[in-house]
Amino acid sequence: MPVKGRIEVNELYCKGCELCADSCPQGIIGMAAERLNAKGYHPAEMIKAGCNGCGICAIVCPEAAISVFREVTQSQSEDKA
Amino acid sequence: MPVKGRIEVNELYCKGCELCADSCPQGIIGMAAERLNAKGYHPAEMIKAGCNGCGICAIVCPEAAISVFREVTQSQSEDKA
Amino acid sequence: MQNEIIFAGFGGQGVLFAGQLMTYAAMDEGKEVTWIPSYGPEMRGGTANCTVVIADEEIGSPLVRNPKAAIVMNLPSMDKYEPLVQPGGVLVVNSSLIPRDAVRKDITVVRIPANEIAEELGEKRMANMVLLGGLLAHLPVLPVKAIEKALGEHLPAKRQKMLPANIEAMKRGAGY
Amino acid sequence: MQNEIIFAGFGGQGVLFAGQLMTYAAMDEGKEVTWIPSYGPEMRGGTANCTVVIADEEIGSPLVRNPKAAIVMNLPSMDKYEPLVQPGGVLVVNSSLIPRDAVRKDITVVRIPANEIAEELGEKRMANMVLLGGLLAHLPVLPVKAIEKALGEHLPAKRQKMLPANIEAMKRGAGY
Amino acid sequence: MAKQLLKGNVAIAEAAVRAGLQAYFGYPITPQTELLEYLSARMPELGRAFVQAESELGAINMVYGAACTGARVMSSSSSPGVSLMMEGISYIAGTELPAVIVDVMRGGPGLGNIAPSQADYNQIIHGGGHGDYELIVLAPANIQEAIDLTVLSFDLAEKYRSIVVVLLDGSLGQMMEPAELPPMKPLKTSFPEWATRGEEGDPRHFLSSIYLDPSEEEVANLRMMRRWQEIKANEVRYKEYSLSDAKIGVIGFGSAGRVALSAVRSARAEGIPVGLLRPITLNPFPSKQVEELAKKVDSILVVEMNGGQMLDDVLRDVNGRVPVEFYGRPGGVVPFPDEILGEIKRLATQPIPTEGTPRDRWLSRMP
Amino acid sequence: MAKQLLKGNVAIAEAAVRAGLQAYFGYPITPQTELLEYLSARMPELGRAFVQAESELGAINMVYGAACTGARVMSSSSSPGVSLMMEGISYIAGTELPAVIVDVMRGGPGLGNIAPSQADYNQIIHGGGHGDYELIVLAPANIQEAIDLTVLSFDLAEKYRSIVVVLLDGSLGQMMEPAELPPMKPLKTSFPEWATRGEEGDPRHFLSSIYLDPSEEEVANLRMMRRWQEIKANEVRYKEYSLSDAKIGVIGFGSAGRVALSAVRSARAEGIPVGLLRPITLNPFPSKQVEELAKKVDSILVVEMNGGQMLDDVLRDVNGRVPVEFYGRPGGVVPFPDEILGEIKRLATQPIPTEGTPRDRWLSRMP
Amino acid sequence: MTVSAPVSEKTIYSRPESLTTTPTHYCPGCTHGVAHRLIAEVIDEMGLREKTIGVAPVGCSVFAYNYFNFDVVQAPHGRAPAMATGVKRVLPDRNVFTYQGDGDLASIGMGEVVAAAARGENITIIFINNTNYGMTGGQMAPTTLPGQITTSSPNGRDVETQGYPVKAAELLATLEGTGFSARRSLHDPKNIRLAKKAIRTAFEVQQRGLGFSMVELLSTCPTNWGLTPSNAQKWIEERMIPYYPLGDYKVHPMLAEVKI
Amino acid sequence: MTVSAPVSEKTIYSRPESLTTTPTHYCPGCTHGVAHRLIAEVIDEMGLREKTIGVAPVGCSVFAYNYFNFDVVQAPHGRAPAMATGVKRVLPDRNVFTYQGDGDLASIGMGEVVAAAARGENITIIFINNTNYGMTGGQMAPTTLPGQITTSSPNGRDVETQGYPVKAAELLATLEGTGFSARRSLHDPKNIRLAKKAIRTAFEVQQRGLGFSMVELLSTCPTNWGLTPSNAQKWIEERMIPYYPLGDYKVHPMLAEVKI
Ligand SMILES: Cc1ncc(C[n+]2csc(CCOP(=O)(O)OP(=O)(O)O)c2C)c(N)n1
Ligand SMILES: Cc1ncc(C[n+]2csc(CCOP(=O)(O)OP(=O)(O)O)c2C)c(N)n1
Ligand code: SF4
Ligand code: SF4
Ligand code: SF4
Ligand code: SF4
Ligand code: SF4
Ligand code: SF4
Ligand SMILES: [Mg+2]
Ligand SMILES: [Mg+2]
Repeated sequence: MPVKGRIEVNELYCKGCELCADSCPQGIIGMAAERLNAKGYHPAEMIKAGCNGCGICAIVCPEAAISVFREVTQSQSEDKA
Repeated sequence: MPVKGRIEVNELYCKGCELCADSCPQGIIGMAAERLNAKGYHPAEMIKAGCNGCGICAIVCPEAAISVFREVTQSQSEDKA
Repeated sequence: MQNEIIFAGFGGQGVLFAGQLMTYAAMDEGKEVTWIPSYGPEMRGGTANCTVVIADEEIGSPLVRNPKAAIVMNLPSMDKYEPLVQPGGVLVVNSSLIPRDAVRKDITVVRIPANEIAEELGEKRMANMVLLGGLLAHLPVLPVKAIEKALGEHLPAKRQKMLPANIEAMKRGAGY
Repeated sequence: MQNEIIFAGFGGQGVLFAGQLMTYAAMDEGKEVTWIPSYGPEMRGGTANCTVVIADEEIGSPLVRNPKAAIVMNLPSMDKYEPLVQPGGVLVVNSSLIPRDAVRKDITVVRIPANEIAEELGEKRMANMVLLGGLLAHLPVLPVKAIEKALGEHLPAKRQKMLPANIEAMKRGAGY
Repeated sequence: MAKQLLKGNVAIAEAAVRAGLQAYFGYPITPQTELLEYLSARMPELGRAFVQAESELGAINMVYGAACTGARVMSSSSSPGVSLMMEGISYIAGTELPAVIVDVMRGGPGLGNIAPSQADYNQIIHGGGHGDYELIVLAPANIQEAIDLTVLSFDLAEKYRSIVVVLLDGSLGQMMEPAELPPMKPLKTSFPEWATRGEEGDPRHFLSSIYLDPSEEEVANLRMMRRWQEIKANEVRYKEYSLSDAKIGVIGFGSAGRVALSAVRSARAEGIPVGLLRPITLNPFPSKQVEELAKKVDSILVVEMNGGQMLDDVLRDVNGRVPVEFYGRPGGVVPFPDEILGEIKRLATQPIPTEGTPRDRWLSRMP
Repeated sequence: MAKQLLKGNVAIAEAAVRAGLQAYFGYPITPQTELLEYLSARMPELGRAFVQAESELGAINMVYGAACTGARVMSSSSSPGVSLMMEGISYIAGTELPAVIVDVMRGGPGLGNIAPSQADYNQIIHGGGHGDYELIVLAPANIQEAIDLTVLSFDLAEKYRSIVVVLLDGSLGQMMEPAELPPMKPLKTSFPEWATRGEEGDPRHFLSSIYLDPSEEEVANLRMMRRWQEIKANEVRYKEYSLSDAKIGVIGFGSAGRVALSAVRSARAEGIPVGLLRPITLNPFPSKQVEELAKKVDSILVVEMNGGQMLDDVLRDVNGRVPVEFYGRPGGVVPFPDEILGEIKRLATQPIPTEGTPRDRWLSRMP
Repeated sequence: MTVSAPVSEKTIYSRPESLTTTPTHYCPGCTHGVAHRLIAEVIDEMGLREKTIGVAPVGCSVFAYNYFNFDVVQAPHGRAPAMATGVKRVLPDRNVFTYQGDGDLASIGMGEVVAAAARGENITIIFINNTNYGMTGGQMAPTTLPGQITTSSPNGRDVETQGYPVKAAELLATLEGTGFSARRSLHDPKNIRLAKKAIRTAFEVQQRGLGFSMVELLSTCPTNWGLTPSNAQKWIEERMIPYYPLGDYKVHPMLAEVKI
Repeated sequence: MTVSAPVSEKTIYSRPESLTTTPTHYCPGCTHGVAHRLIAEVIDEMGLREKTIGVAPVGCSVFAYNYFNFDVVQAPHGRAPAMATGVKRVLPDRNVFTYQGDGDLASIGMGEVVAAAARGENITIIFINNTNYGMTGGQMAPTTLPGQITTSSPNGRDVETQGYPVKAAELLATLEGTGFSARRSLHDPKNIRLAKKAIRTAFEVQQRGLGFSMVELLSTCPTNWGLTPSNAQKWIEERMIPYYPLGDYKVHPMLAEVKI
């Protein structure tokens, strides 16, 4: 079963440039059409499931607005031990 | 019989640097030991015969002080004609 | 006699262009006139504003602390300029983007839903013209015809077909 | 009381060094003193000169138009400074290189074949010391001993062995 | 020609073109950039030389070279860029060449900001470069003046073999006013004798600012100083507003002068006998006019968009005749008319203080 | 320590070393070069930083960077080189950093020559760079003063977060006099809070001259101007010679002041009541002293090795109280005492003219 | 939609400590921000934050001091390498770098950067090549491509009168004092990763005292190019890279053994 | 002894017309004079004397305007290429060249010469590399050899703190606007002949509008090197040439067909 991940977009920094959305292999990022942030941009958000925490969106984000997390399954944590 | 040539050193320019003397293949240039020019240098002069007008001294002279001449023998002038 | 009008809003709302139109019109009317923009930091974006002074004699300062009138197209501009308009002056408010009412009672406040009207007329970017129409209705410093002439001469070629719509926009604004 | 001496000649004749020696000596004698060279064009060669002022009180100008004395080591310097020496002053002439006599009658003129004397003593470069000796004989601003001490302290290490010869040179110069 | 609505920077650029500008060398800097951008299209279109230099240092030395040919040449910049031109300016002045430089001043010192300022008055008027030299400095207060003075600058530069600086602040560069452009002058076809143009048959010339022999340099310096006396005698320009019966004289140039004019009008409306002297040539400075003013008014108010620079020249010329007060806004702030009106009212109603210097008194009044 | 016979350039270099100079950045130029050459051996020998920069432009910006660390830093140059530093100087002033610059002036404008001159007075005192800023300027007249003022310059620079310029002419750089050097100070080990030193645990700092908001720039400008008032109140330095009973006051700085001293002495010997005021701080200028002098003498003679630059500051401070005359030698010429004596005698015997300006009258007397 | 966090998860990426919490003023999608981020990441990873002093230029990145969470000084236009030299000579053990645009480094600042490289000055230069003068509104830069339209090359850069683009990485590689000179691009994830490696290498060169190090980064200017952020990235790939080949132009031999 | 002239003889060499009759101020044996002579010969041979404008630098050759028999202007230290650009842009059909020393071109003037080359400015640069600042008394130049003692590198140039020599011919060859970049030496007759050829080529490049051309000439400074003129020439051969290889570093393809 595929790795599960998620991202958090800090709307303080996001400028809705869409580079993350363009580059997400899973195509699960979109701009919040209805919402504007303080700077007046539609911020990025996850629009569907399927994030595997690959981190590519964070790599392209010019504003360092994205944090990426990955679920740790039992096996993995054992590997650690 | 070897080509004959001669040089004229313009003492207005000569600074007695000896570069011409060093480079003359015939070794016939020396500095006039007894004479000082207006600038206070011992100027270059021909100290013996044998100049063939090769022009090398003029090529190395930093002051463009040397004029070089070469005798034109009959044959040469005929070649010209 | 001298009138000063400040145009203020977001970059892209056409405040500088509206101001220039008025300046051209004033010039054609043989008035003394100055147009001066706020030129921001050496970078993009942010808010924009310009000051237009129209007078009969040589104009001194192109900038004034207290203008006779102001057109405000967004909330920050409203907050900044409402307090500065001269008593008895005119404040034209783009109610489409500015929820709050004006607090001043000593000035004429004209609220116009400029964005809605402009979209009705099929071109968002005409909101500035709607508000300009509103201004001229309450501060008749120039005949509307003069502005229409200026529009004809200075509307970018590719938007010339929008000329009638622009004129209509002013008319609609004048209705408030 | 203030005395000014100009040292002048070709670069390489040691006029600057002779002036400095006198300056060191004056300093050791507790006098106020200044030494100022003519620093020529940003390039080599040409003539060199320096002015030494020795006084009992704070020195004003380090340069003077009319020095009390001048040591001239070549003809151009003679031509330049003979007219400038104060009436009653001293002109020390290197007769080895300067054929002509002085025209001034109101100054003490000392002609010394400095080059010849120096060569006799085995070192062309001591001509300046010969002339310095001549100067001090006719303008006793400083005791010869003071100069000798300065010589001892400032003659370049490699030339220290020449110290006695230099002292001898001054003595010979003093004879004129 | 009919009036057109023109932005200061563009108006100056086109005026220069019509005055016969043959070569322009510049580097981008706000608030001057539109001038360069306009010429980047206009000059090539006319087959004339336009070079965006590697820097202002490059630009001023390209101007130096081009000026040696006797052609009409110009550069433009703003405060930090102009500071980089100081060596070149001193060389051009020392070589006695005609050239025009437009300086659209911004807030400083250092990087500062890009807002309108007059804080480079001293740099431009009192020699930012080394050595004894003077620059002719013209200070327009509106777009029409900017055009007219730009044209004049080329004529003065050639007449006196001098650098002419058109000195304005950022707001004049950025604002629009109706103004009339002059007709197009043809490019020069005859050139001064001294020009180095590599012309067949011409005697060879060289141009340099070097005078290795100080006495020769002194002769050159004196020649230039005497030429300057001539300039001072012939070229002083200024404008007076309601000074005839004034008891208070306001002095300000450029935008500060404009703002002061508004204040003077309001004050007059309130019956205060005040007038304005607006220097147009900052160098030569209208010393005589300031002196005359000092003889008839009771007090003088100097207004600048800086910390008090022209003030010193006014004090020198007032020479103690009447008290002088100063009001300035440094750092890129443009004063509003009401601030100056307040100062005028103070002078009209309160005894004029005399202790301390005008600058000290101003500082004590500032927040 | 005993006196040594020292050349001006070398004396200044060693004095700086003993004052704790940690980094020097410079570029060769006559008549300053010995200073750089001396430090090229001395600094490495002490394990301190010496860099022969690519240019004066590079040098002043290296100084800028080094000054950000709070260390004692210096550069030195001569007229054309100093002109290239104007942008950097304005930035350093705008960032309020301490730094020392030695300027050994030569004849100009342009390439000019390498002879002694004072023609950069205006450039250094009245802001050669852009914007409102002031530099502390110290003008030695002999080698001992050059040493003492060099040491002082570092202290003043740090006390007021200011650039201090040691301003002298080529002859002072080249001449030798007996003088005493100060003892060696250790290098600094504690640094101001504002310094950017990348120290573990320090809060992060940044240093810049940018104030994008004009009102913030105005606050910074006013802060610096008020600091300048403090400097003007505390740091004025000058020397007076036989002024007590003088009826004629001579004013001159540096070498011109020295030459004037000789003339004053000769005049006194002839019974002329004349004295000398020699400003040591050219900025802050001894305005009070000039004012006091103007109150007690009948006339003032300003002597400079230029075309009359400090003259304007004297005129401002004399403020019309007494007539002022000027005598100068521009272009690298050093006046002889007898020339100045002649001027003093003229003032003592003939009525002082009042028409025209002192500069105009001087030019009319010059060949 | 949002996904609730699982019981246990690990952080793959979070904002680096060497960036402050101040949002940038850069236009949306401008890769100046990516360059800032990479520098911050590298400095975090090398543990140099507390001993780093950055030198900001004049250009859109003039405010870099607001974004970097370490000491920063700000240089006159083009003079950053000289200013960095001043800092480095007083504090030789600190990590000193400049951040410069193409107008700043390749036009007005060419003299200073070449001299710093020739001196083998132990500093690092991060060079942002966006083919124009961003801050002043998009004028031609030395790096502007032939035929490219800018506000001061309105008919497209004419190489006959306006010259040819300057290739800084190649030019600086010719100087003996240069320990590392490379060109990378910021237009996609793969290249961004490679850019970060190069930045790491540059700082390693400085830490090892191997001389002058420079990384040229091809960067977008969507605003002045008149392109969307993603089209701007394509423009780099299609237009810039062919003219500005990516790669290492000078690598100090002693770098072989450096593992990154 | 003197030889009386024969009845008929032809002149093999005489002072070129492009030199004035003013004796130079150069030190005895200084090859600045040779460089002047070669330029004058080439300009005579190309018949360009009356349409040439030279730009003199600040350096020992500051007085070049006294020696060249055509129009000359004199630039601030290092700015000759900018000044030449100004002249050339106004008078594109004239022959414009600068004559610059190594302090002038490779130190303070690096920015201007690189920019001129990048612009492909149609001017010629004659660059005199004598490894020091001659005029100011022999300080270190960017071209000073490692370990070489000068008045500002009294312990010999330490490459660690004072950097490495700049190789101008190689550096300028990297720029696309450069049509010709070569290095020659003035230390013996053979090389002097080759130097003259290169100068000719450089002017041909300009005449054909092929862009920026530069000839670097290794030149002696007997005075500051403390050597006799002839030993100074040996020093070039033994010390300089190994470090500064002679040769062509950039040759415009269209030069192939140019016969000189
Ligand atoms: C001496 C000087 N000249 C010009 C300017 C104006 N200026 C500010 S930024 C800039 C160019 C910036 O372009 P670049 O270096 O490419 O940086 P970018 O904005 O593209 O990142 C210029 C010319 C200045 N501030 N100082
Ligand atoms: C701005 C400026 N800085 C410094 C100088 C002093 N200066 C005159 S010539 C020179 C160096 C000349 O050396 P180089 O260019 O190698 O020419 P060379 O004399 O060796 O032929 C310097 C530094 C100056 N005149 N102007
Ligand atoms: S890349 Fe970053 S700034 Fe752009 S939209 Fe995504 S999160 Fe926002
Ligand atoms: S971490 Fe990978 S999968 Fe998840 S959103 Fe970002 S790019 Fe898409
Ligand atoms: S080379 Fe020329 S200058 Fe030297 S000695 Fe011979 S002739 Fe005289
Ligand atoms: S021409 Fe040749 S042979 Fe004759 S002197 Fe000159 S070098 Fe010697
Ligand atoms: S102007 Fe260009 S470089 Fe500057 S911030 Fe905007 S996109 Fe980036
Ligand atoms: S100092 Fe050197 S370069 Fe200058 S003239 Fe003398 S030998 Fe030639
Ligand atoms: Mg850029
Ligand atoms: Mg050299």
